Amino acid sequence: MDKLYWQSLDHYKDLKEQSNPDKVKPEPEFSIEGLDESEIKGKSSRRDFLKMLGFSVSAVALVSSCQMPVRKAIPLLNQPSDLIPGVPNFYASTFYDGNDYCSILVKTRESRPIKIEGNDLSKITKGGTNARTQASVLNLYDDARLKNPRLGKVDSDWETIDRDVLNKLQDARESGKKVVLLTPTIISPSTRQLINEFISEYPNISWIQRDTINYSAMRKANELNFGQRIIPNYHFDKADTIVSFNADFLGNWLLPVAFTKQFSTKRKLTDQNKELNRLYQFESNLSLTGSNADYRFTIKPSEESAVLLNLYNEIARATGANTFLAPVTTIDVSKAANDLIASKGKSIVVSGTNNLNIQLIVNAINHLLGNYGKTIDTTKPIHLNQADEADMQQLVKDMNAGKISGLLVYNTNPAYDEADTESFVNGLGKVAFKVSFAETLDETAELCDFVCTTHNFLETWDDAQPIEGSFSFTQPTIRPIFNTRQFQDNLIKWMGLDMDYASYMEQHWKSMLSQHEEVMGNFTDNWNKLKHDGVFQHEEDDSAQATFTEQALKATEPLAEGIELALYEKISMGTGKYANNPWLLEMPDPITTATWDNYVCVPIDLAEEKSLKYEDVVLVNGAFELPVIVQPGQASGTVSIALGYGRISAGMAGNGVGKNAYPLLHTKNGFTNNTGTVVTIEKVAGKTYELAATQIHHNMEDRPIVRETTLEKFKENPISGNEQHIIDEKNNVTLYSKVDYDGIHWGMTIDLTSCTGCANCVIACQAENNVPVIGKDQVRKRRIMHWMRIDRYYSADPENPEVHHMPVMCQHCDNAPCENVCPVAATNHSDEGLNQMAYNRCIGTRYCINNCPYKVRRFNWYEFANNNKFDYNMNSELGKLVLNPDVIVRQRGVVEKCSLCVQRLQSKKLEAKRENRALVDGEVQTACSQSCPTNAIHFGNLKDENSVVVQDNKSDRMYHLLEQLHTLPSTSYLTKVRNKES
Amino acid sequence: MIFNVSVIKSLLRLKGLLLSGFFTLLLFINLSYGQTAEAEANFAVCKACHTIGGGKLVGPDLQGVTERRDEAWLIKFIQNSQELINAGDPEAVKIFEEYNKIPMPPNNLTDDQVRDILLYIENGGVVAGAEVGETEQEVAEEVAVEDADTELLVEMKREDARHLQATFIAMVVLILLALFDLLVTKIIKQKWIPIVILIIAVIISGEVIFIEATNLGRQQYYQPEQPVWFSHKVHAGQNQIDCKYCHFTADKSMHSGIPPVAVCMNCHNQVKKGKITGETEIAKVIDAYNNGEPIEWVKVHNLPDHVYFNHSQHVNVGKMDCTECHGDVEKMDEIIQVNDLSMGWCIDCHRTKEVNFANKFYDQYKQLHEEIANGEKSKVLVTDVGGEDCQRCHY
Amino acid sequence: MYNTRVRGILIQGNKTYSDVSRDIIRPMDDKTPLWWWITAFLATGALFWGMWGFYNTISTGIGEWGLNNNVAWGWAIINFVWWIGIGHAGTAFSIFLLILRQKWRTSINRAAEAMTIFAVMAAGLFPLIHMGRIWDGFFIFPYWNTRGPLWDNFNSPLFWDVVAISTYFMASFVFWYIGMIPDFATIRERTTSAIKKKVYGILSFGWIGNAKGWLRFETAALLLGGMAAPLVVSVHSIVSMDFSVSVIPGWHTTIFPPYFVVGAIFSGFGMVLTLMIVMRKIYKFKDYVTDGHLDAIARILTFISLIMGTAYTTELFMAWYSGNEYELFTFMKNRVTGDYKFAFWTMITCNAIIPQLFWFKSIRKNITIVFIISLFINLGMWFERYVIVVTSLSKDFLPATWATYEPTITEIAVFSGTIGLFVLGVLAFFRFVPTIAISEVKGVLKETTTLKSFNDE
Amino acid sequence: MNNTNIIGVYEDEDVLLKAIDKLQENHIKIADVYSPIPIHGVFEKLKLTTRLPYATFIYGAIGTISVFAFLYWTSVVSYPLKFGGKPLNTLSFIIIMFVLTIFVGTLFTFLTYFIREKMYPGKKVTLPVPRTTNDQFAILIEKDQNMSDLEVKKLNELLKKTGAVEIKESE
Repeated sequence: MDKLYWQSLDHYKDLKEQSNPDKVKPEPEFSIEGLDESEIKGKSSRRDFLKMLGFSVSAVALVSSCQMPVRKAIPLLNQPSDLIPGVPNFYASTFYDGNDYCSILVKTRESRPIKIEGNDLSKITKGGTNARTQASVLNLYDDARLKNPRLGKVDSDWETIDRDVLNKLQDARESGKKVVLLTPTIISPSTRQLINEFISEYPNISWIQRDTINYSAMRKANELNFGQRIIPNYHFDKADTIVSFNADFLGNWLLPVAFTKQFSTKRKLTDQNKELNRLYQFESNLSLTGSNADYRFTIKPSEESAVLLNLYNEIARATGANTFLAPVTTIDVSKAANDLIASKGKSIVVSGTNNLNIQLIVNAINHLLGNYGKTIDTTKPIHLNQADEADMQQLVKDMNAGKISGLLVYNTNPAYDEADTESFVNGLGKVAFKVSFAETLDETAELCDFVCTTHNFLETWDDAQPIEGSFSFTQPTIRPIFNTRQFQDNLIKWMGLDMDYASYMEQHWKSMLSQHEEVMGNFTDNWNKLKHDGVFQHEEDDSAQATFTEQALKATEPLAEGIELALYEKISMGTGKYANNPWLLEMPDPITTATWDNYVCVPIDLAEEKSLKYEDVVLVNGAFELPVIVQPGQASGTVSIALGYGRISAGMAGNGVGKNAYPLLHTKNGFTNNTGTVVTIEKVAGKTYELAATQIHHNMEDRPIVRETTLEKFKENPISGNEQHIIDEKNNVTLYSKVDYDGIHWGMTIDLTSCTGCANCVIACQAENNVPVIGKDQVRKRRIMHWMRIDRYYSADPENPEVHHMPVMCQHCDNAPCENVCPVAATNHSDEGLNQMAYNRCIGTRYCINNCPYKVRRFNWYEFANNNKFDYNMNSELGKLVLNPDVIVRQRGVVEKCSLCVQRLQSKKLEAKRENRALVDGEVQTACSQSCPTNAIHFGNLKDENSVVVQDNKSDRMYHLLEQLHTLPSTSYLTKVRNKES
Repeated sequence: MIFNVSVIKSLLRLKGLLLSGFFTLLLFINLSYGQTAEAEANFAVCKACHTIGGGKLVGPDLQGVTERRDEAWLIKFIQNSQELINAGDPEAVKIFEEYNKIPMPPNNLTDDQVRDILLYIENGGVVAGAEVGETEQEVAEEVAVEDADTELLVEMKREDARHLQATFIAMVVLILLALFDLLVTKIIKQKWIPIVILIIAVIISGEVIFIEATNLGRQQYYQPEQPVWFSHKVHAGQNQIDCKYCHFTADKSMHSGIPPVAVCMNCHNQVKKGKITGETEIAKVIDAYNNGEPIEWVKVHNLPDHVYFNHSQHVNVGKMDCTECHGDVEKMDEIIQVNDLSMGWCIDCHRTKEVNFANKFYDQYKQLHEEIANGEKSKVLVTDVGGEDCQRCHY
Repeated sequence: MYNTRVRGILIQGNKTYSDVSRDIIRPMDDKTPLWWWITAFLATGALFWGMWGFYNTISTGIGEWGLNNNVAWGWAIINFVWWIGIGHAGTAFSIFLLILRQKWRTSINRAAEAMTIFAVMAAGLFPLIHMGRIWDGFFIFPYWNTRGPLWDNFNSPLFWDVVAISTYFMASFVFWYIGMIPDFATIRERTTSAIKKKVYGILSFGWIGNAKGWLRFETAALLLGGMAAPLVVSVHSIVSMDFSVSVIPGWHTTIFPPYFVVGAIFSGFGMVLTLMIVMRKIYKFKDYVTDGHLDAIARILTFISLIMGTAYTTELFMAWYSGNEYELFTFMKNRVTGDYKFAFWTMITCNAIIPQLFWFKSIRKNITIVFIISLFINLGMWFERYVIVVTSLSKDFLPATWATYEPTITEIAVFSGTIGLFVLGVLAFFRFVPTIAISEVKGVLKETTTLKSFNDE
Repeated sequence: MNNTNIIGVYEDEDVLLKAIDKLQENHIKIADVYSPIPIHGVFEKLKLTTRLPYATFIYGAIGTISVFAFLYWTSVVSYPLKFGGKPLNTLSFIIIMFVLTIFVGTLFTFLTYFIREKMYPGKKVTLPVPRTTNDQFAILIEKDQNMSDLEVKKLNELLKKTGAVEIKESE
């Protein structure tokens, strides 16, 4: 079965030869297959991958007729157990990059991963994903990946590397010199054990974990309060009132996917349930969480502790606990306090600030409210972000002092994302031998003598324990594409063991499971089941909650003078690890809708004061220049910059995009903070920088687009906010009889109350439908190709606006205006209510684009595939492997748009027919509805009376976008309800 | 002769490999096994590797297999042996090891069908064996007779193509002549004669151009040379091997799948000498297998990139016979594309073909069911359930 | 003959038939003048630049234009409508005036029709070039094919366009050519050069001008005219339906068909005026294209300009009166006062206000001013199309999608290319074709002169 | 055969018309009249008519019907496709029918015209009086064989009387 992959790879090489003209060897299969001609025509084709790989693969795949594509990786039961060309296999796996965690299913075709979906079996992420997870599949096909291990600056082979490194290590052991293994937080039990064994093999090696985003203050606070250095587990699904200080728990904080899932369960209104949770957000920059808050307060970072302490005191007074002296603030926390008290034990207070005092206060409040053991669980702590940054600081000192003779860096990039990069780099210069375990040649790897190139996570074996007792597994879904080796395998090899990590892990689990024989029974069965499910919940009787010991609380922070900086992670870019992922680079930010760059978010008053406009350029701290976005909801006296940009060694797409803001991290008494640095902002006169934003008008112009109401009004009258619907329904009269569908009429509903605007669906759609990446300039020209967009509107007070997120894709109108105007009948209506688009019939008059009131149709302005002008994944032989073979790559000059993932519908229908059964509601899912972490998007058959969509359509909150046009969309929206008093 | 042909044709149409006159016989033997005819048909696939009492072939001799193993296990194993093997079933693994790891390809037989086959093995086997012997001979001969026709047919169609070109050239010449006479040498006094000729010639040549233009990118009668001279006539025609024995993903996947060398080896472990080519061609296969390199067959039937075609939809759900699109493959030595695979060709079929409306999937089509109930409709065509929609094939 | 009395003498200078032939054919016999070469040179330059524009668009993609996801139509369509509008004058002139038996048309219609032909040619290029996949353009014809066969969508205004414009071009061309046949014959008989005799011999189809011939000729002309008359109305109504059939605020307007037709005739007459003034200047045709003619056109323009003004105000009124917030936004917030107020007010000034100056006789008499105003009209009509196409699209229903549009150099090149084509066409016409319908002029010549003689008696 | 014509050339159509009257009073059959411009008087006097309008009408009628038939067949029978919830057989047909009717009408009318006139590019003709395409008018009278010189003389005089500037005979 090795053959399988090498074959496909050989083939992949053939491809390369095919594509370069000087040595085309005539292969009849290709001359008549799509590729050559398609390249002459400059027309890239759907299955051209399949055509090349497919057949040779199928051939060999079938030699190993029924063998698993990869070792004993076991796909889901309802998937075919053998690799059949043209039939997708799903493998359960886990995405963990040292920061984000998500339990996933990997969809493979012809044994190559093409799409990532959430794993419903996971108790943590519950089938949700976020944009970064969705996009991570593209990293596998990144041209920036290293193809071989590197010795110095040149490619090498593993023998040499092993020999040399081993020598170095042994020398160091002999001479007892200090060597440090630097990793991100490792949540894999097996790996942890392995590392410990490795260290016992090399006692001179000490192991340091470091996180890009630090939570050590939180752990410290808990250590003081509970005696354990932990991050407790949060249950937002049990909380009625959530008060969050600078914690973007829907976007980036700790376990965003899990938290979004939990949060959204309390954001669903049905005939039975008419209650919502209430979210208070105190923050400096408008985060995704903030944009979903019912009540949002803008505070300066330096105010936070004071505000928190006031909140504490309010609650303390009410509950008769002892209060502390707190400075007076302008922020009125009484309302939040009342709500919290009202929902004692059913509330959560969190802070994303890495500051001991603040975290202590937060804990104290939660303690007062009796949330521990109810909404917050200390018995099953979260294992993410375990690092203690003191270690790292110590390490840097030691390195500079020359105390460190060797450094092994795995999957972390301090040369880029350290607050004080300089001293680290200097220190690194003083280290005798430096080994990097990296996938790409990142800033740190560049400085190392050895680069032991590692697998992509889709090529590796691993396990993970993000939360105590909850495990999940990573299994390879493709053979290593390049001459790489998994980090753990290196350690094993250097320990002189003769095994690979897979079997090591298996052993580890054998021993682990053996403790639970009675629960588990036969190991092999379990082992297979585990790998099949990808998750394993280890239910143990709850040990008692840790006891709370009070600490003195104080608001240390003096109100800072000058402009305070609040750095933040973008939903798309995160920490910048995937800065070379074009999908993420081109993903519009849910708040600013800007793509490709980072920028300074400036509050309105400051903008007036400094006479700054959108796209003016400012000099930040005299260090670097960035364009300005005047951001409603930015706390006055603060500015915000996104982290994760300004990579210099990320790869073709990512290099030099934006500016690196990590040097502006705020380090105070040993804790590194995103917020709090005081910066200076000077306008660079006469200089502007055009941002690639996908939306320039932010006001709804009083049009009934996003219809909203408050919970109170909703309870009184469910139609509130949706009165327009009744009027429009009345006014809609027509000459023609309404078309009736037989059997199937696909429909979709989007619940604006649940939707958080996380833009996960956008990337899911892009991955599923081969949507091209078009680059900064084209986005500036307002030509972004995404079939699905998240419209964002502001309303109310510009200083602190209400934010509306609205996913818009093709509404599949029954009276579609676009259909009437296509001269060549390229777009018309299907028997299943789809507004279908036949690309190969389209001649590109673009009339349909004009006549679409929702403006969801996209035009292929250029050849976006196989075109050096658009040198992204679709122009790279490697990158093209991510294309979905069921969906054609559209040619230049044709119009495209959301097809409701017709390929998925068709395959499910076929499945049903083959199994001679009716379709089950919910089994057919589009990419967006499938991936939505809040289940805001429902999809189904409007002809099926019991389907979810039909129920939704009966709701009083249901309305169609622009329904007064009588386009009769198959997509409907449910009004947004905010949990506010009105 | 004609009679023969038609008889054979109708016989070959029958799914799998049915043997003439044999049913009646069978039915007399054991009425209790009404299904045995079908069972036999299915078993023909097995025959490639198994005998009943004929000793080992690729796979074990199946005589008395029903005594040896319990039915449940057998059914499981026959339906998908690899599942069992992967599940680590000791017996399954043992057999797998014993018969040098040649996998028995999975199939989609129902439990009943398998039981039937088992019954068939128990008793009918021997009789069948004898009968098969003869009839296969007959069939083979008659097929041989039949071949001439297909060859002729194909040849004729090729002729048409050549005719087209000839006509075109002729017309061009005519046009030139007419013009020449009209303008320079004014031999024909009646001006209208050359003019009429001109017009007619232009029209005809235009017609030819149109025909040729529409055939651009199409490859009717395409018959490439294959790396291995493989005769479908011998395999599908004379040896009566079911198409889906080799192209066994046809009813699971969009691709019918080009058979892996391993499948060839199932038989060619034993059969080392071909009827026509002797050892040379088979040797290629064996080498390929031993060197672990797949044979790079030339794909004959190609659709444009913007067309999505799914074999399982047509073969499995639509219960269509392979020959309906691929022609009488069992009469072709080298495969030739008989149909032009144009959109019109697809649509025409969608407009005329009946769907298996009994399929539970169609229960939701209430209106159609009513119409059938009250007799407005006698049958449901593919187009009635959206067979003419663009996005059935283009997405 | 009452009309002649009303309008005074049509042809001045008391010409005889031979004078008429001589005067009109003279420019064709003279050697090519310098101004002709210069203009031709410039026009060719423009044409080549246009070709570059075409090449760039087709080889690289429509992305070379300034369009975007929201504004998917730009200059291409604006210019298309503009040219078609201009293309209306010729047929409007000949046909309406023919049917109305307006004799004074005779000395203008030939030039007007020629202009139509070239304008429509120029217009026809835009639907082609603006296609994303021009190489598949033939899909637009409902021809028998092997796709099912698969036909076209006959609900699409674009399909109507194709039909209407090809018909219009065909009809105008035939009408124009038949009108020229007797004149070609005249040249054929008069000319001395052998080549010309041959060429015009072929062109004249062997015209002899006997009674029966003339009878059929007149009937045919009348019939074609009669059929083409509704065409003039329908063509631009159909073009207007490209917009009025859609749902976009600012497009979805019932007033469009009449308003477009009038607009078209307006721009057409504007262009005719421009050309005529040039022609009579350089060819000294003052006797044929008399001040009376110009005056007549000027009066008509004044009247049409009033209609245009009314149309604009009606649109605004309806936007307000309908109470449709989207329409109101497009018209009031976007056009009248918004980002596009410049374009809007240029349109109003050029089309509705400036032509009102024609109320003053002094201005009508002053040819230079008339000429300048005629140019203004052409400009104004271009802006009208700009306002309609761009403003409506750039800010439609969902504010989130709003986008602005600027043309790129490629689009400008394409436009200038079509202008080059037009000018070249007109130059060729000036050079090789009798620019005034000789026989028709003779036809009216007599009446006028006899009238004079009657008065003398 | 010697079938010649007597041709009277005139300078002015009014004179021409009067001349025609004169000739007709004398029962002289006028074969044809050549003129640089259409003269309605001549048509009336020579009782010339044309059936072109009827032809045109028929063309138009056929056009309308066939166009509708085509549209209906393609979009309802042959390959029915649903567009924007409209019925298959829509009002938009009217527009196309209208325009194409004109198309057919125009095209065939002028084809008929050319055919009836026997005109085609490059047709060779010789005019009895070339200047009739410019500024002269000519009346053409057939002279049959058995016409005595006397009669011919008479005719010439008659023509002269009617104001013919020139009288000539043509083969």
